[in-house]
Amino acid sequence: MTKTKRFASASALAAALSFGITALANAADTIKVGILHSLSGTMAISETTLKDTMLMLIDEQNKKGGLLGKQLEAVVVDPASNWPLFAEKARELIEKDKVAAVFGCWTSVSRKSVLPVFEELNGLLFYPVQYEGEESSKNVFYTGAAPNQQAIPAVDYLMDDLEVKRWVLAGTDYVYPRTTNKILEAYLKSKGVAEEDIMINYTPFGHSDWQSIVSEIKKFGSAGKKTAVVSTINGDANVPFYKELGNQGLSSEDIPVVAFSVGEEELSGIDTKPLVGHLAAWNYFMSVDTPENEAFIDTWHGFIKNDDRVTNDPMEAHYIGFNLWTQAVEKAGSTDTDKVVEAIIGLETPNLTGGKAVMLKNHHITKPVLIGEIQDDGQFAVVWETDAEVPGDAWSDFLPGSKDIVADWTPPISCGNYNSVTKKCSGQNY
Amino acid sequence: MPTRLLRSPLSALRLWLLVALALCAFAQAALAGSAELEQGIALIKTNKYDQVEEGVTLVASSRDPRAVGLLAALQDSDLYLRKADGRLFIATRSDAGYDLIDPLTQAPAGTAGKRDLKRIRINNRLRSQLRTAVATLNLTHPEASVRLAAVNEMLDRLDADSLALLRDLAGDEKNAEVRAGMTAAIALADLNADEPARRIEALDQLEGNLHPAVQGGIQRLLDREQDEAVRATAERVLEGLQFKRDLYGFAETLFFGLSLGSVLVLAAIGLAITFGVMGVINMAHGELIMLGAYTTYIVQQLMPEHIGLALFLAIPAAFVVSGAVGILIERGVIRFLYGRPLETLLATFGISLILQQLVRTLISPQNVPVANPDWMSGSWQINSVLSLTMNRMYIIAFCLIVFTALYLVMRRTSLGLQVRAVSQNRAMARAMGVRSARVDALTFGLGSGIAGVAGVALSQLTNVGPNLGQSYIIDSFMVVVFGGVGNLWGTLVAGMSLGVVNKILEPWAGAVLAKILVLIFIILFIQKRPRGLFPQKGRAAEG
Amino acid sequence: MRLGTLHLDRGGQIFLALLALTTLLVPILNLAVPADSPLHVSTFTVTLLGKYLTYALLAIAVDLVWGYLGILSLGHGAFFALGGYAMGMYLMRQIGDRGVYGNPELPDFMVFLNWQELPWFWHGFDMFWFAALMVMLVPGALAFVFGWLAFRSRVTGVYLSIITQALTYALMLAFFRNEMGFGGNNGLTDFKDLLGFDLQSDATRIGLFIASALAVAGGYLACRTIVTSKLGRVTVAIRDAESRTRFIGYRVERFKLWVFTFSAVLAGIAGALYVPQVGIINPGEFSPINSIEIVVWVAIGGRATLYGAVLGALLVNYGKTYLTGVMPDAWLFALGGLFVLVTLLLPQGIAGLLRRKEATA
Amino acid sequence: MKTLDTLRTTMRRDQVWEIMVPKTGLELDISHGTILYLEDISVTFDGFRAIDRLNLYIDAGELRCIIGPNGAGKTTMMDIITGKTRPDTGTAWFGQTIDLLRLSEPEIASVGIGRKFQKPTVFEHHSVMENLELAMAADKRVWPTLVARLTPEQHARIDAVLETIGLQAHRARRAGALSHGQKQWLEIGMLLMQDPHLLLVDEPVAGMTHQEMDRTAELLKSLAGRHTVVVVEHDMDFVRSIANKVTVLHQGSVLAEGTMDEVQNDARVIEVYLGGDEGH
Repeated sequence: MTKTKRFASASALAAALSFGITALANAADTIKVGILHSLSGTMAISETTLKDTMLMLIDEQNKKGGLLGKQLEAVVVDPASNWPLFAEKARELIEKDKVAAVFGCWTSVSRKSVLPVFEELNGLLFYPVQYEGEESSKNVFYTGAAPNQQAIPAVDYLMDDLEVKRWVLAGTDYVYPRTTNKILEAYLKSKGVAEEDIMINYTPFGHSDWQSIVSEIKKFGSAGKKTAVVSTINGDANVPFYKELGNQGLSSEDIPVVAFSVGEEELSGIDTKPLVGHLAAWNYFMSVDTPENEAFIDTWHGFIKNDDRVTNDPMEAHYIGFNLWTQAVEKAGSTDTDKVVEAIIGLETPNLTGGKAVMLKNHHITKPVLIGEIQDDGQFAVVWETDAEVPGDAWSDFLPGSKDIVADWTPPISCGNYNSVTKKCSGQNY
Repeated sequence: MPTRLLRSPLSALRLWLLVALALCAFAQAALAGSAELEQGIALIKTNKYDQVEEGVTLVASSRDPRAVGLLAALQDSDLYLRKADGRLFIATRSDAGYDLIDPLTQAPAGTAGKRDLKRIRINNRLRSQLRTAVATLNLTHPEASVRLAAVNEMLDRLDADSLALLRDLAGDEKNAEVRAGMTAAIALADLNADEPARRIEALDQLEGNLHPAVQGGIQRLLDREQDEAVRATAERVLEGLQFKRDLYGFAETLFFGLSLGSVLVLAAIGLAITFGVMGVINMAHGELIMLGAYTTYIVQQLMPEHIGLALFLAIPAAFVVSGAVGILIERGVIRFLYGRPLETLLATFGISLILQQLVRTLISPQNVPVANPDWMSGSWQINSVLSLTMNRMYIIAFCLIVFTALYLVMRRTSLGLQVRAVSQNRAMARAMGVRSARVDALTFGLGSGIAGVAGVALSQLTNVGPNLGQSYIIDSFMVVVFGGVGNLWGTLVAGMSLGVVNKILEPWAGAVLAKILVLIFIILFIQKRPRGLFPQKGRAAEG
Repeated sequence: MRLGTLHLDRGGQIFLALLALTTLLVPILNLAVPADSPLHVSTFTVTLLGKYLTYALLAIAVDLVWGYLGILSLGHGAFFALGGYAMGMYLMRQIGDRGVYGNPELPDFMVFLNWQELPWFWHGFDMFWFAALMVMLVPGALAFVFGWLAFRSRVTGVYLSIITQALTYALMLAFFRNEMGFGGNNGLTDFKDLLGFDLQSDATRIGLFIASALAVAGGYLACRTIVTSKLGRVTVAIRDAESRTRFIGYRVERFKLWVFTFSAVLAGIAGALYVPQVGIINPGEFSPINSIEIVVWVAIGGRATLYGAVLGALLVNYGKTYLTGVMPDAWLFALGGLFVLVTLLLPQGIAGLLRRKEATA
Repeated sequence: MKTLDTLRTTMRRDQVWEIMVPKTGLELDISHGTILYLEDISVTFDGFRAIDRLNLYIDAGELRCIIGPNGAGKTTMMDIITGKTRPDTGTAWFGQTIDLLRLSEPEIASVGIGRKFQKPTVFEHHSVMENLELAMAADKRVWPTLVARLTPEQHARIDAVLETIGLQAHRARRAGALSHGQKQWLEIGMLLMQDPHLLLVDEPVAGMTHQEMDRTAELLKSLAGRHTVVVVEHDMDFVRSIANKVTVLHQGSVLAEGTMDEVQNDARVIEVYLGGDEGH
């Protein structure tokens, strides 16, 4: 009489075991590329686009004949905005699906969650989002901006061109804004800005009621000195923030806001009329007029079958990362991690803004810094840009803990965390 | 301002222009003005930031009455260059492309396609300059309200020439309010006067003026003032200002609290029906709100020309959509689960996952844009420190209307009577001839429909995306439980008081800590009153 | 009666037998069988199974209070996370000077935020016994204080559920704050070793897997002992007719308090075993949705059976792992649909279905 | 204001805090022959006066019936005695020494007051025997309950009660599967297991057949003497068959008291039962 039950329990367990045992061995004819972006949960808003971007890039590459004579095959998984699940999925991609490289992650915490997995299993991760720095792993390539490629140039612009004297550093309470604001605070003070001219404010994720904070900013800004807000507010909490700014009558002429997390995609969710003139600092804007960009946008519209879709900075980062990876694989003649890691350093590929992206020894890349003003059509007009590409700096010079640390993945140092004073390499997992 | 002028390589020219402006102010030399206008327009046509800047200065200094229209259009980014002949036009989008207007004569000048025109780009620096320029020109505008706005605008950026202009105009000004504004500006400048008596006089004139520039000015005066008498007066005036400020600040906090409370009440009130009256732990409530917000988006997409009207139409549409989905959920799932309230939680949780993913799949995983009609944006300026934002006022009003309507439905209609009967004693109600199945479906539909209506309101405040519901569901449950399950008044009072408490705590505790404190407060409050603010009393509540 | 707590518990017997079998087989198949053999169990699977087992223990804890005491806790994720944080703090301290900044005293995130010294509540976590004690003490104490307040004033039903939800929500917001000293949004991560064993090595993973299996078995037997004792009959009496139980002389609030606290301690242990296996603990674990999900596992497996809770936890999580890989765009439909269908068609959960089959066979 | 007062009382230096005062006098003292004193009790629900200055005395060992129309306050009165409802005013003493208003429900149960509810509430998921076991007088604290095992004497006692209530054949059956009348008896059995001094029995024969009713009457009568029994009942025939003293409640206070014949001939009682529109 208990046969059924026993059978059911047994089969549940057998099922649980089976997916581990049946390791697929048919990876010979294709090269697998893992895509690790959340397709559900809170981060799906931003990350789904990157999944589509990767599918498009892989598709294009296959049309060009693939890589090393093989077709590329995308393996898409959904880590569902759940950080432990990121680690699990990363392990699944490397260990079970045997992917050659993974393109993925958005938030810092998701990267931190998968980092030990990539280092343990010697996988490859291309991380496409601007981040707080203070990290350089052998197995990760950071194709987004480090703080010195976004925050500091933006502040320079505000200081020199808009003569801003008083600063509001507003951010979401997590590690990227915290670090960026720490760096900026140190930087501003080094430029002679007084303590009382800096206001720092943190809000939780998805904060939607900005009335009090905007009112405080308004008061802070009415002291007679030109005031600006440097916003590290996370993605879509910006929309109600900007709406409140507009409603309380703070225009970009009164108090300009420069944001590091607001791009075309975030703006496509709002009516940008009240935001015209606010700023964003990125390494790419959709409005940049270059043939490469035009081609990229056309391909994107064709792939996604919707001409209203926008492109943004992390998409460009994936574009660069993917091109660098394919080049490195071709150069190394193999998808083996160690060979690719060795081959990729020093490679360069055109970016979409008319320059070149070079993979540096610290696994970051060179990027131009552009500052754009929001237009009423949801696009940015570039008002300032750096003369040349800025090399990404993994360890900030403005933080006391990291100013002596450098990352260099070429011999003799071969370390992401090398203390140039004590000549020691610390914090590595092997 | 003057120091900056000297930095530029063109400073000599500018200095000359400055003199010219001063001359113009007195002489009204129309001919010279129009020459400057021409010259300025030529510079604007170059479409290079620094040259446009020069051009704007020239156009503004022409004091030509035609300049205002041109500059205002440039400020709004409506000024275009026709590629064919290099002429400037004000262009507005129309069906056929763009309708053109001559910027100087304001006469219609035909139409043009998108590719025929090139917009004159402006940046922040230019916008700032344009604002001052337009304000200066508007000081002589025939409309008093425009002049007032211009004066207030200029208080922030007083310099030698604008002051000279204000002194000149103040005497002739007929409108009392505008004149008061001008006097204040002059007084503000007089704070820097050499004679202490004039400083005191200026202080007296500024007493009670809440404009932020005034406080800053007096503060700076105090920082350097040596004269005791002036110091005393300044301190007294400042103290008075501070008191007023605190008072208005409190009013503002209260307003913020009420508007946050209204959002909470709107989000929770549908739940007060489905959860409070029917006992269904409806985890899909947030997604019903989300559907309402998406309905707003779709209605707006259907009639992009009439954003405001679409918003009004969205209210019944959202009610119907969310209500229908609600009825579907009730008939399909919940009706099998009456008497098992905790299991409704599981089923509706599943439904909420499905609805979220459905929206992601059918519409887009990204947020969708919902436009605010013009009358929703901006604020009602009561004085320089207190302004109430329009959208929040509409939300408060809307919340009260929805509440009243719902209250009347529950109290005055036969549906309401039947709902209350069924919720109190299902068997008895059925014996009395109430078709309880129909009532259940309608009640759940009503609660869901109200959630949809709340979604319309929220679409005006926050992001419309698949996660919209998630961010409100927990707060909604807190409000309903805090107010007392099954009591509409409780929901209203609870939502409003939580909103106000949150906003009072926020300035000193920060947004996160304030929210944590409110949650702890709710937990402790429930210990004290295990059935909420307004518990249902007597035998009916037992068991 | 005295045949032992497993008497008349066929589900439990089978579950424990299978658990013992798995615990024996998996290490052998992982360590002794060569990787290219079809019988080889990958380390990925081992960690995954270990993770599922900690979830199973958590589900048992929830089933104890929900199935047998009628307290629908929507905040058990908080106890799980607190246990996890206590373990995470120990693992952080174990990193020592191997962190990126090489600071022997402070964890990386504190160096990062310019903290000069270790906050007081981090002291002691460098010792395993202390951390292990805290794993049980912190969730237990929180549950005790919370329960003492809530049960004393007779907060019941949905009111109780909602304030447990408020509790975990408040904790989530608090732990998100970087000022709290728990690493903010990033939480605690980058662990190196546990009691001197390298966390990345297969042997340690197997060890953790076995520890989790033992914890689940121990937790199961402990709960089973409770529910088959007279205490268990009292809790069921409380679940079914609380005021009646009071009228025959039981101090309901004390029974609730102790069982609730015990359940929280179990959840804490589950969290402590979870963290070294997934390698990260962050405030997301406090999210109210997570706690609701735990309840869903129990409901799917079958309330008030204990082994049903295990079954539900394993099944839903395996489903999640499988479906997020196979149909990343549509897995939520499947999961959501499953929740709805199980509630409608299987009010007793899968365990109920098995029992019914057994009865008709 | 109220919190201020509480604070003030709490902070008074001449008093020991209430929680620290040991609860004295939990031994029942019926030396005056009266087991229950309800004096001047009033309760109001939402403005409705459920109990209005009620005075009621029950003698030790008596079997008292309480009748009255719906809404007369019968169940509310029981709620007050068992601690479920707290009165607005008045006092309730159990014997000479025990102030019921200061005790919680379990404490009241443990000093020796048992209650059977109007709607039979047995523990449906437990077997008949387990129901009795739970009700049995024993150490009812948490830890002793966890380690409790049934002794042979306790087994014998359960068997005895099972026989009294005639459910020996159903001892292993789930209580939820019993018939309505059986549940009523099981509940009385649970009362017996508690071995209380005072039994409060709310409508014991509702829904019973005549035969069952007779058996119940026998049972209750046999209990009187050793226990004090208070029965609330609607069924006049049943009341007549068991009671020697009857109390009539009306609008929350005592309308009449005496033997069945006396109250039936009382003009006010007739008025209430026949003249009023809320007749039964």
